[in-house]
Amino acid sequence: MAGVAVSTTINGDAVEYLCQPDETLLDVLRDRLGLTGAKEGCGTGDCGACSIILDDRLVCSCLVLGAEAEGRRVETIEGMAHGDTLHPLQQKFLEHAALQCGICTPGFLIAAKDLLAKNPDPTEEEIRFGLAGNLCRCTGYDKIVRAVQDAAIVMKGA
Amino acid sequence: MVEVTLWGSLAATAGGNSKVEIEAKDIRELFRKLAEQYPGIEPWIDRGIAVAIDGTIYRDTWSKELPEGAEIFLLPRLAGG
Amino acid sequence: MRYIRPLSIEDAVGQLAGSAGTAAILAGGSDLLVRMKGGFAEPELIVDIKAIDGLSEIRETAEGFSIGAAVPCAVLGENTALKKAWPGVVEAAKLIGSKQVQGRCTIVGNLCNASPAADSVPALVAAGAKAVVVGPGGRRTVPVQSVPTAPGKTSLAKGEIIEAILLDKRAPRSGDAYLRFIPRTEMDIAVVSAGVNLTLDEHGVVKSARVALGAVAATVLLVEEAAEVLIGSKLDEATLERLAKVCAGACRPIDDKRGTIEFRRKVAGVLAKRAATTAYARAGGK
Amino acid sequence: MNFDPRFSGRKFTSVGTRPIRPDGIDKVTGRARYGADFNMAGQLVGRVLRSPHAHARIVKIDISKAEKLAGVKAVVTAADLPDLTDGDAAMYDVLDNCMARTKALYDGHAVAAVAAIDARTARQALKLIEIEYELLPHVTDVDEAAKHTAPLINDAIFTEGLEEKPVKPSNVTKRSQFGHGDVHQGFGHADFIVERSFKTEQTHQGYIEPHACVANFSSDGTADLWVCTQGHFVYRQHCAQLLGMEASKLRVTSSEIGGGFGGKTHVWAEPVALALSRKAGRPVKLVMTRDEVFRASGPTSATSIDVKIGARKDGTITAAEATLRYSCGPYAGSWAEIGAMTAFACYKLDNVKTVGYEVLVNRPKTAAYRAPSAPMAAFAVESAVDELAKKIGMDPVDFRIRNAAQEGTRSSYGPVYGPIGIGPTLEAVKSHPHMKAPLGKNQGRGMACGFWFNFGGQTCTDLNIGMDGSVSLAVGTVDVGGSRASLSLVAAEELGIDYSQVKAIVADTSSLGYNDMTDGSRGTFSSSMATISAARNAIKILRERAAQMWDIAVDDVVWEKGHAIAKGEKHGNLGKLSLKEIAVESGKTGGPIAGHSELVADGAGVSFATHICDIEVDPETGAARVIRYTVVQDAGKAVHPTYVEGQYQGGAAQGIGWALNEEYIYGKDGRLQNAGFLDYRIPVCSDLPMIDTQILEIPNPNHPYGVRGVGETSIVPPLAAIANAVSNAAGVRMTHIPMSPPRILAAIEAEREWSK
Repeated sequence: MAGVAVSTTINGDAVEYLCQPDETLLDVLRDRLGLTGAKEGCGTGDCGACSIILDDRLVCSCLVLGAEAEGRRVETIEGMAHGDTLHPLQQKFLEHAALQCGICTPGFLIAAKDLLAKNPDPTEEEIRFGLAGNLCRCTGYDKIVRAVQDAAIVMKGA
Repeated sequence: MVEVTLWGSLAATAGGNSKVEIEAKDIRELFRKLAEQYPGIEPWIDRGIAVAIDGTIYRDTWSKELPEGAEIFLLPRLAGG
Repeated sequence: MRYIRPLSIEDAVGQLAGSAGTAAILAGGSDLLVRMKGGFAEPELIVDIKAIDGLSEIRETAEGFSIGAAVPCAVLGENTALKKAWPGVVEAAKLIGSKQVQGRCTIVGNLCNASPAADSVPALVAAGAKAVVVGPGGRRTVPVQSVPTAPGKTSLAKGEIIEAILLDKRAPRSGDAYLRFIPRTEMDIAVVSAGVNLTLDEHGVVKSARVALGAVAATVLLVEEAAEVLIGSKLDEATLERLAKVCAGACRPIDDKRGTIEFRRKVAGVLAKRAATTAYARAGGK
Repeated sequence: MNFDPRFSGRKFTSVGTRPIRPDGIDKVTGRARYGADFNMAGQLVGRVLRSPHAHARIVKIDISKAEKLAGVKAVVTAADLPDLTDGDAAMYDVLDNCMARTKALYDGHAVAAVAAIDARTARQALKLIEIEYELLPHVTDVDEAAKHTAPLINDAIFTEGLEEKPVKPSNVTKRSQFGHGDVHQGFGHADFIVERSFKTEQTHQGYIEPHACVANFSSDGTADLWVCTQGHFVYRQHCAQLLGMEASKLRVTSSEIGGGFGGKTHVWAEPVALALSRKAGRPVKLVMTRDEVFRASGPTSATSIDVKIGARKDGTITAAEATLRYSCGPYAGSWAEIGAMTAFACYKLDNVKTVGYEVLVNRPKTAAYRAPSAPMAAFAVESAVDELAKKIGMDPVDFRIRNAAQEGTRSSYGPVYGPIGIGPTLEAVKSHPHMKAPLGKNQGRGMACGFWFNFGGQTCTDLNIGMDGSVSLAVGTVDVGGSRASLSLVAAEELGIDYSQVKAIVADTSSLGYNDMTDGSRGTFSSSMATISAARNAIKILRERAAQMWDIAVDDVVWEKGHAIAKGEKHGNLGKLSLKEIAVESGKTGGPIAGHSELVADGAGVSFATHICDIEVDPETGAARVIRYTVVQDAGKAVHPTYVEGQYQGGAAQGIGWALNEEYIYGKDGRLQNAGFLDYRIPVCSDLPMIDTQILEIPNPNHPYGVRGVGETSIVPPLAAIANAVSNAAGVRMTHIPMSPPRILAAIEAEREWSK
């Protein structure tokens, strides 16, 4: 099996790697690049824990081949904060205790970031449907939805 | 002397008695004497029995004293999630 | 295993036709990668068609719309003209999987996966959509309902690719709608689904109709009898009841982990009624 | 030093506030390391081969081809995990579940495992393992399995707890019984009786993080295990016993845990990973796929329950009886026993009898799931209670208030209650605005109560004071949902310092004495007790050091608000010394300052909750949607109220999923058909409304701060609350959980037919 050489951009940095043709981008991020923030909860696109943004589109990195990242822009949870400054969503998730075990949190943050980028003033229903691709088993979603609502207010004011 | 109440299934191993009188000052002695008087209970004790003293449940505290006149109730050891 | 990213449709067709072992077309990958993960597919060649010129575009033509095979379903929802003309098709495409999946999945992939429960297919069938098939023998255009032949099977020959889906230009006073039943509110496979496409005359009477049902047979059903019930009506209560009955009768469902025969029959009728009502309103009917 | 655990009724400064959790930043930046996020040099990939058959004798396993595949470093079978359990039947079952020995007992049962240089090689190697099975008849339904004609899963099992010793083996492993009074007589006094049978399907805990570990067995006989677990000390004991090691030679580090809910309370693949590492001589990472998680870990029992309750016209319950059958998977368990204990725990009953039957089936080994066994029993009992209230013509809340247990009531499972919260939760519900809110078309409101015991247990904690006055708290109970924050609050409270000065961690098994796992809602209850004890021990040393600094007698030094204060007029000029000031000088006054504690946290306070739920049912499709939901629960004392709310909301959400859609679906072939998140439908964000909470605080007399457990009770009432709401919305009494749309629609249609 021949490896595929890939040049891509991850969180603004140029990155090159060699991957197998059937290797998912999630496996590349986690096992080759040490970016373990994206989690594998199912490997079949049903839980959203591996969410990333690929060329401004929210996707499950378990449903993207590593080879497909050639020439594209990848954003992961590791690139969400600017140095010491947390993204408002990250800050609000902390303040609202929108996480318990935290395994789904990176996926939710990425999905919520994408949601607010496309709809800066979502209703509760829009948030709930917008985040329906991300499973959380701990919180019952209540505090997650509140954190996103609160972050939207902060981000509009910024 | 304390009166000890056994839960339904345990009572079967004590000859069908749901209440037994035991001369014991603490949980350790209680278990020892129960096993002496009712050998059928021993495997249950080995697997773990909880002791409720006046409604408070103890699991592993041998030294816990059994006050005179206290309500002593034996319960199965439970699993939690 | 090889991964290639051809730049032309001819190259892609050539590679597929010439491959010795199993080959798979990769557009959104939301079905293919799941099958690979589960060990159900181990293709020797993966042909990524996203770099092929024009395949990632929605084009508005004199005849209507041409939706490229690599256009993610999310993009359908962002195309105002398409949404206005074919809201039922767009809402069906936007029901597939999650936001994450919609960022990748395509209606062509949904069609070629040949699941009887595919969300976009009943809407496309109701819309009378056509598929442009390119293969070693050239180009041909076929109705979408002729593509899936059985669960997991299509009428495409080795080396053939669907290049685009064509939707007609809309006649005035037309509307379509798609509804599916799922136990949750999102992230589910349709237990039953219904797509309805209507055109009214100037008096609000249904002039032409197409009704398609999903997940109630081995392939999506185009129920002509149901269309006949609607034609000539203004969707009064009695017509809707007849529609429900005809649709329930047309089903050939199975009992499985997602639903029972009884449930599917009953709900197919309910959804057809509701979808018809929405399509009628969209067509301007009152 | 003697520790006094009694409730003191003190006023709090830190406890009850809502600071940000100490592990929060790592979790929102993706830096927190979970089970699969850890790697070692030279690490191999482990994968498990699982039986596709529900019940089969393993005739022969040939691993020779797999072993010869390039890149394969070890292949293990049951032969590599010999039986060292020494008559410990429960551990033998754990061992057999980790790796099938003579028979595969369910679809997904592990039969072999490989370690290879990469995932692809490991997958290929699994395909090269040849297994000859002799298929045996199987049974997956709890009622079918209990019949004497059912295929036997273990012919060495004879029903325990029967009056006469059985002569034939059975799938019913145990009968247990609880209660008091005379139910026969009690029913004789009843004016109204409700009698019904209920079924609940099997559900999975559904944690988003699959089981994952990295095992590293060294040639000197020591080993390290990195693993997501609810109890790393328990995992150490299990693994050491099964691998034939001394416990202290195995160091287990608990990773961040991505959910457990009872499903990570005993080992699954960890001994296999260690066995692979031992055989390969290299570290092995073993991560389950989601499919494996569903097929081979978790689930809770499927149940079949008969309930009979009688009451007088005035609304007094005269007798209550239940027979409960719980599936255990293929190994003996005590799940029906717990159901039998909890079933009527909310009520004051003169005559009550419950009988539980444990039933073997060809399904995965049942594991604890949040208040294990209680939700199903509550579903049956609270449905019948609602129906009885209706029959009598009483408001369901008033009916429950009339019969609620209180301090001094003999519980249905035996002991007499101390101060408890069932009455107060019911009163709170009665006056809650939710109860008065108008309902729309096709909507109905239901309510139900729930009970859980809560646990204590063995606990060990270290509190170390740095020379800069900061405090590190090392606990041994895994943090599953914010307990590091609550325990830091407790340390800050007891020491009288600011929360920000405390940093809590979960220590590994070599750094701290044994701790029971985080189960039974015991994490914060037990570890806060140990933290208080450790802090008090540290304060004693702080006072001694202050006395030394001042050169006065230690008895003249008291500890107040984070400071040593010299008491008495003779020391009037001494002022006070802060914790930091004492810590800075500690090198000269006797060395490091620390407080240690080891204790058995006994006296966990039982907990009660009452839930209210509004449901809208689509009468044409049977779809049920939760419109509004309110949880009222007694916390004893909410140490960090935000995380207490989180437990209430999370439990309710899991209960809602269980009530409406979640279930294991087996085919006739005994294979699980929905081993994935697509068809095992846990609630998504758009399925739920906000979940309102009301925290009641009825102090537990056996904890210094009054803390009770909060983690589990919230999953107990939802099944019944939703069933009662569906009954009020659609006029049908649902007796089979989950109330999936096909079941609700069928019930509505049957009702329509009947009323014609």
